[in-house]
Amino acid sequence: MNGWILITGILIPLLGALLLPLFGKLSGKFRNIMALTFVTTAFILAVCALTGVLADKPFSARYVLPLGFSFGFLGDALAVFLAMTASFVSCIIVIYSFGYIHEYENQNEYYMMVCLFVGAMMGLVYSTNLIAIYTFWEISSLCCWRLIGFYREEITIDRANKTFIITVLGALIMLVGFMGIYSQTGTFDLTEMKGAYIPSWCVVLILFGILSKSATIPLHSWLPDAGVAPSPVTSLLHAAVLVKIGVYAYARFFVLTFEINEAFTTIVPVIAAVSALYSAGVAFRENDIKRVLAYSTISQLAFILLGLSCGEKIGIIGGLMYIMAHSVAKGGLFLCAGIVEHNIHTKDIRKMGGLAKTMPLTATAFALCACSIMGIPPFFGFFTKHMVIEGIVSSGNIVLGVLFVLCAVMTVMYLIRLFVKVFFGQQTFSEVKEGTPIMVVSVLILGIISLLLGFFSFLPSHLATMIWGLM
Amino acid sequence: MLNFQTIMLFVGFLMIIAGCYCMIRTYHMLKIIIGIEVAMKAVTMFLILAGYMNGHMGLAQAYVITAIVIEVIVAVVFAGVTIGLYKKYGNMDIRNLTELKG
Amino acid sequence: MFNSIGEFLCHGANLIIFMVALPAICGILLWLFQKQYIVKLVIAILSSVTNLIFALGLSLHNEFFTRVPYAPFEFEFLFRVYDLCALFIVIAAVVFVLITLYTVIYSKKKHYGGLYLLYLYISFAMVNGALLSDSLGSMLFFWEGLLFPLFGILLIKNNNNPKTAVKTLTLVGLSDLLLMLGIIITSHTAGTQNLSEIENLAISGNGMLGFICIMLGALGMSGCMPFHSWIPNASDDSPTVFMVAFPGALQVILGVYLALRTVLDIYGFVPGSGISIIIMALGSVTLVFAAAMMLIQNDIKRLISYCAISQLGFLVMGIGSGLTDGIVGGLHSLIDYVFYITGLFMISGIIEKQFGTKDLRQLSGLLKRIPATMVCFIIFLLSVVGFPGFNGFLSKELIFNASLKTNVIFYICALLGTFLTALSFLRMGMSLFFEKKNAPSEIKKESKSSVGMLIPVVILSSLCIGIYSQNGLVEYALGIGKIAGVTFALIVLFAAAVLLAVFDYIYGYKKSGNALNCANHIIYAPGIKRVYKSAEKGYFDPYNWLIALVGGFSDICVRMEHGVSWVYDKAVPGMVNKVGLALHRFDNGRLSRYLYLVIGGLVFITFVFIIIK
Amino acid sequence: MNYLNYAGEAFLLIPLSAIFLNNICNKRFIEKHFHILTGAVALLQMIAAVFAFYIMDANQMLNFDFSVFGSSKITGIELFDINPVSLVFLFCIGMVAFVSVMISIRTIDVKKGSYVNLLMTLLIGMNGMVMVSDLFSLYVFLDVIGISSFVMIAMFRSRKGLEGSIKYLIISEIASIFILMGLSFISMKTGSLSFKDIGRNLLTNTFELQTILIYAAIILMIAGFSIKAGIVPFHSWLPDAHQSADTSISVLLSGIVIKIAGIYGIYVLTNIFGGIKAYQVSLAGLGIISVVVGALLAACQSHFKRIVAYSSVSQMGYILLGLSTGSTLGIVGAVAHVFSHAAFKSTLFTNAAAIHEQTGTLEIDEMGGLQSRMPVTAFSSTIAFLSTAGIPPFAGFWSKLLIVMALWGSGNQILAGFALCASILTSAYFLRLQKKVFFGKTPEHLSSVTEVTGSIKFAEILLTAVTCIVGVLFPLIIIFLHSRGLI
Amino acid sequence: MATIIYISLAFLLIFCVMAVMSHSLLKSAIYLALASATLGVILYVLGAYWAAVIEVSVCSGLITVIFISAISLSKIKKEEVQKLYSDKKRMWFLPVMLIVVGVALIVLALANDLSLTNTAEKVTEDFREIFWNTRQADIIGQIVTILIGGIAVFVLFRDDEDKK
Repeated sequence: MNGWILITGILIPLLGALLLPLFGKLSGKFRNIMALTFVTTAFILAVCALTGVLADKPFSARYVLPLGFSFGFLGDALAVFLAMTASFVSCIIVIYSFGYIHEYENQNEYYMMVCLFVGAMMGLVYSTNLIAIYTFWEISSLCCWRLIGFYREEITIDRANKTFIITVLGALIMLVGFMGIYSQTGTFDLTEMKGAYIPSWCVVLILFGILSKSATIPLHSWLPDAGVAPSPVTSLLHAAVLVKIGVYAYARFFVLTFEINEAFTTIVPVIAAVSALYSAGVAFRENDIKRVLAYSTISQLAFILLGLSCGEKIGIIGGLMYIMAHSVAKGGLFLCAGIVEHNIHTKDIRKMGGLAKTMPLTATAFALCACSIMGIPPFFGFFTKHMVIEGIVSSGNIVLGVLFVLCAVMTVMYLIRLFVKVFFGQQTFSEVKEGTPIMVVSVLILGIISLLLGFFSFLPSHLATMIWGLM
Repeated sequence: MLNFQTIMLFVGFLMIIAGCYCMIRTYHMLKIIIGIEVAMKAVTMFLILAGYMNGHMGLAQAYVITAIVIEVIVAVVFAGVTIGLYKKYGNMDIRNLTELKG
Repeated sequence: MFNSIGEFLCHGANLIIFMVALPAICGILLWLFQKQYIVKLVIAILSSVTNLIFALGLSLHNEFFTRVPYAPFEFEFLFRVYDLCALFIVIAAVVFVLITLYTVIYSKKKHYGGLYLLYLYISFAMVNGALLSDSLGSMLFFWEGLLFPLFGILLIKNNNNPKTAVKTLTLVGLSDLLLMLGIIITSHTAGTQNLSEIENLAISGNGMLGFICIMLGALGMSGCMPFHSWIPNASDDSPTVFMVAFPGALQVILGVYLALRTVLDIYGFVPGSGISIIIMALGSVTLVFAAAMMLIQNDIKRLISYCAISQLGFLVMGIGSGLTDGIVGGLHSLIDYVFYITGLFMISGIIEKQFGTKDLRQLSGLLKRIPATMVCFIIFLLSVVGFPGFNGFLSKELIFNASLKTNVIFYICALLGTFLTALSFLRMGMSLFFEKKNAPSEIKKESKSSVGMLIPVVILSSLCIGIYSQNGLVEYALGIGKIAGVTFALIVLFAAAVLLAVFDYIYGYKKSGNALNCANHIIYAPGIKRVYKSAEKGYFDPYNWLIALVGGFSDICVRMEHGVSWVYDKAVPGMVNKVGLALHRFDNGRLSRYLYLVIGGLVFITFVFIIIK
Repeated sequence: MNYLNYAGEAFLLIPLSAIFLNNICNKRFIEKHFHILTGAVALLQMIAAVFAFYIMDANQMLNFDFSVFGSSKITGIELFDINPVSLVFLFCIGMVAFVSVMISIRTIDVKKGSYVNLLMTLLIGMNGMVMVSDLFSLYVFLDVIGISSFVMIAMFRSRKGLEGSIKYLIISEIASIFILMGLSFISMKTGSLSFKDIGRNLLTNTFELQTILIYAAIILMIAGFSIKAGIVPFHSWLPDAHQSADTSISVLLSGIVIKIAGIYGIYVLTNIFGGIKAYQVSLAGLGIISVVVGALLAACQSHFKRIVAYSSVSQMGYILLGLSTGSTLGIVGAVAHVFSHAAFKSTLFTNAAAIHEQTGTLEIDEMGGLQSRMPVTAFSSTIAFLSTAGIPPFAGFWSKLLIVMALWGSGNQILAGFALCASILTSAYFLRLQKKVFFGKTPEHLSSVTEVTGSIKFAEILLTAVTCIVGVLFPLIIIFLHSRGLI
Repeated sequence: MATIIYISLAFLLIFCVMAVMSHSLLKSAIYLALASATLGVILYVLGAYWAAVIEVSVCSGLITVIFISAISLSKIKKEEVQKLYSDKKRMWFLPVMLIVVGVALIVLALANDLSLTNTAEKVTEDFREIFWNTRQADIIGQIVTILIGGIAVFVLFRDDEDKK
């Protein structure tokens, strides 16, 4: 019963977040360091929890309450996997923020929300209770509402509101699904309903929530619009934490816990395929650097969803690893985009060009991350993409496999288009300098990690295989 | 066979209809309180009728007296508010009162 | 010695360390020492020679397996050395020695030299890995690994105009992803990823899709027809050394290797079947089209790149026939191809470096200036055309045989290709070396020594003469019986085609008075002219088709996205707002309306009571 | 038991004595220190409620009957009754009254004495209403509440105040007539109107006029209490009255009066007639209509307090839905929602007071960008909004969840799902409010606005803390309720 | 007894309708007072003596006074009132409705044989005892109500400090 590690891992960022504005009143630097400390603590504790997983004695804590409520925390392989990924990328993002955010107002709130966000993510992945999951889910919506509206302009607020409405509506509908499960099983505790068969309408309702959170067609509209937020925020949202919540929930509910109708192993991949192709198509025509990346996120999330939903071992493992690959690489891409945007004050890629000369390190990091997303070996993305497509093909659905290969082709095309338009071609901004060292270093770290993970892909694979073992 | 209790009930109904009708249709604020009073008369009658029927006439009288006291106070407050409004608007037309809407 | 090296390599991870990691590490070293020319040269020679020795060692050793344990789930790094792949490794190693040498000298003072060498070495590591892989997954890993260096190299010199790089990456990426799909489907149908366990899968249903995807991927990597169009573009604006190494050698080796494996063992390929006809048609179209395009090129490198494409067509025809003759011919052809195309690209590099231009219209009368180069050039030329006594002869004849056996149309195409190739080489060679039209002053003065660069060219040209009959080698590699002999009649027909080219050249030369315009009577022939025009405009460029297709799809998606955004941003909020406003207007502040509402509510409740009761 | 008796009497006698104190003392003195007097009363009320709750819990009592002057012990009829539910209501009354006092320190400049008097009478009315054990007394106190409210709204004799007051008065009187009619119909069959004597046994299935009249009485009483609670379609007076009154008064009206006058009445009805199918259906129907229509109406208002008032309409719908189940869980959920609504609605009205004090307006179109200028207000309003919208982990979420669970359990799955999803409308109108008031550009005339200070700020922080803490500790409350066998 | 009640009920209804329909407020108030008095008669006949006294004195007395004072405070001309409010015109539908509803009620009652019957025997109880002993809550409520009435008069009718 080492559950206290998990609880600490949740509470430190959550409660720490509330303290940050106070720290901010004392000193900005102190606040920044404390924010980093809290997030890093979450990461370290997740690594601690990993030891429990490796020793096959996952940390857990559970307090049963009446009415099927409970406080349950479990650091199993899936939870630790996601916790580590999310908190690590968040660490990098916080470091990056030191360079990015320091000139804006509302920094107190910013760091508070980021910390809260990480705490919510930790809580979400460790919790085994549907209500707790819903709670943390909504906290994350709340954080993303404040963070997207960071600039406090008319348009950003509208977009933030849109995000909030869509994700909260999704969550509410999901909660209705939870109620359905509750009426079936009489409890909200996931550990107690392992293997329970739940009716299809509940699955559909819960899927609605998941899809709205992980921005899948037709509930994706908020995600590209959320690009108005500061770049570290978009990175946090689109790459590291927010959208991963949806796929995590899918993995937790429909892969690990519930028995669902066989038909969903076809329906969900079809949705994913439509989502992937469609958003890739839009990404190819977009001219806003962040929107391209956002549509790319939608497309890549469909890959993850595909892997998780195809029902084959290799697909599920691939999908889980894809989460990690995408977190790291897309996080890096957004941060790179942030550096570019921060330095040249535009997001329109038609106005950019030739930046590789002035900001070579950013360009390198961007290239490294983009290669991972495109699925070029030896980057990590290659393995995951391969495994996911192999998963859908092994489930006998070759047509979808073909569609996803086409989508991968389009991924290559739009990312290359973006990369080349921004960093190559005619130089339009000659006076631009490289971003501040702290920002560049953080994106380089992410780029290099997505390369290194390619060489050490057996490590996450091992963990992902353990997740499969939970079934 | 209709007995007088039933007829009283029906007359009460009609009085309440008359009161409500007055409240809805009239434009004059004081007329509205007359509508209310008319309806209250019916209610008073009902209370006593109930007392007559269940035998607890004392209790019914207690009710009625309390109700009447309240009725009076309501009339006072109503008159006060009405006069306040009269001072503002110069008449007692309920149609003036559309500042708060939507 | 070689055997002991083989022994050493077959233990555990040594194979991957020495065949894959060594080139990669050497590449990094070269990058680090990019300023020191001598060190660079030494490292390059040492590493490439070491690699060659290891490759020879492997090829002489018996067949064996090695598994590297560090791989993700169900993704095996499994290596196997056996005859065919040993042969390819040796070929690659040989070419690599020459390419390295040439490259180091070529990029002596260029700022990008170090980075270029890094990419080259990484690519080579990938090629080695792909050739040695026994599991389809790991092959794909190394195969696609080429993409990144490829893209990087193309960007080196073209910061401002990265179109070629994009095109290359798109087309090669497309073929690679198709390969991925093919591999996934294949391993799914076979139930295993290991090449050594897969044998003669049926080409039907899923197998058909898998086969097509793998073949497209393999041929696409080597630059066959639907994926060819980046090569001429690359020849325009990438360093010559790139052309030498990638389209000239490494990619073709990889592509043909996989195509051969697919046809030979993975799938039960039946000669003369529909799929075979399709592949051969692909090959012949590539052959004829690219050869025809050669006629109008005024750029040496561009011409050679089309030549490379058209020669690839031969290979594809040979392999696609599925007949012993064709496959042996194809394999021969590959070896020849690697030698002469690499040589030709090297020569174009020498010319470009020495005279500062690669435009045929500006270059002429080089006979006296670079006689040694010219000799090599002529050797390569004869080899390409397939003159007896030179390397190309046997392989061409075998492919002719195979194509005639399959269908006479393919044979005619092959002849046509030979004719066009010969004609355009006559055109180029004559205008380059023998014509004396332009004043020499227009050409840049000969720059300094290029002797070092000439060494690999000379070696290659000597190889082109020397080992034209590698019969034994190929048979050893493929393990198949004796091939049918060369028919006399076919040689005559072949000679007729070549002669026709000569006559046509003379006719054209007379007519236009200019070697470069010698083919104008063909180019401007009615009907054909239009074809050329549209080819110039890029109508035949599959990349443009792809972009148009994707663009069209994107446009549809963007339209739909606007619709979706409208729903979210306007429609739903608008609807809520409208309902709200309607309710808002209903509440007009009149007391009577309030009272009516009260009565309405009372009626509602009564209604509920009446209904439920 | 004596202590309980004292506590019960305190709820009536403390405000009563406060009135005397207020009118006896020097006028100037009392105007200066009126907040101490009223604040003390409110605090005492809260303390007494907690104290009584503690004693009842310690003795495991579910209700306690008493009478004020002790004389009726001779006849053996106890006139007042306190139970855990009424104690929760009493606590809420104290809390909201306290907030009202906090606000009034800043907003009320004249007629402070009258404010104190009326607040005390209102308190007596509300306390009496939740403690009585007889339907007629319920009605009496209902009218006490009503009349106090009318006067309070009209107190400053502004046009709007008078208008809101008269509209409230007229519609409220109709409610009184309905309720009295209902009472008389019921008492035609029973001799007494005490809760104990009325039950389902009234409804024999014979088709006789008395039985029909009982049904009519139920209908009339639902309608009457719905008017008091501001349920759609009886809601029209509510936004008018709440908007027009002074903020310290609207917080009372919206925060507690509609709940005591309306919801508590319906709660009493539910205890008596809760098992009747038609009763449940009509409550559920009214509830869901309120939830949706209230939210839709709130979405297109331009006055801060009016939005919040319509939000009350919407939230009352949820409470009604909870009561419509008739199950213990539903009632617990409804009572919980009463509490959480009292907390977050008071917060919102406190915000309104703060904004009105600092900017001089409550038209949201004239505001903008106040978040950086009034951070505490912005923060507390955000928390309140999240609680209203049912976003965990705030108090509003739990009560809403309990209501939905009860609805689900009673077989109204579709209704439950719909009610849950309808809270997105709540989010929608509050997001609009937040956007217009706290975000965006600050207009010129508001550029010098600063954060409100003093009692309003204190109240904001206090209420926010209550919302958060209750939300976070709600599982403990569930454990407690479970251990007492309530759910 | 029944006869008196029937007659009084008829008068009561007529007075009420007249009070509603009269175009003069003063007349309305007087009709209302008359209705109260008639109600007092009914109450008396039924045996509610105390209630009857209070009804007559308070309702037909006090409330009429309040009305008349309110009417006199609003100094609008009679003609103007009629023109402005035209109550008579607006109320013409009322008698028709009442007759229809009344007939319908009677028909319904007769058709379904519905009638009210006494549910219990009359209990002899002293009104005063009941009122003071068992209706304490009501008494408190009444006291407070009257208190509010006083405050209301103080707050609403005083002319000084008009604006906040």
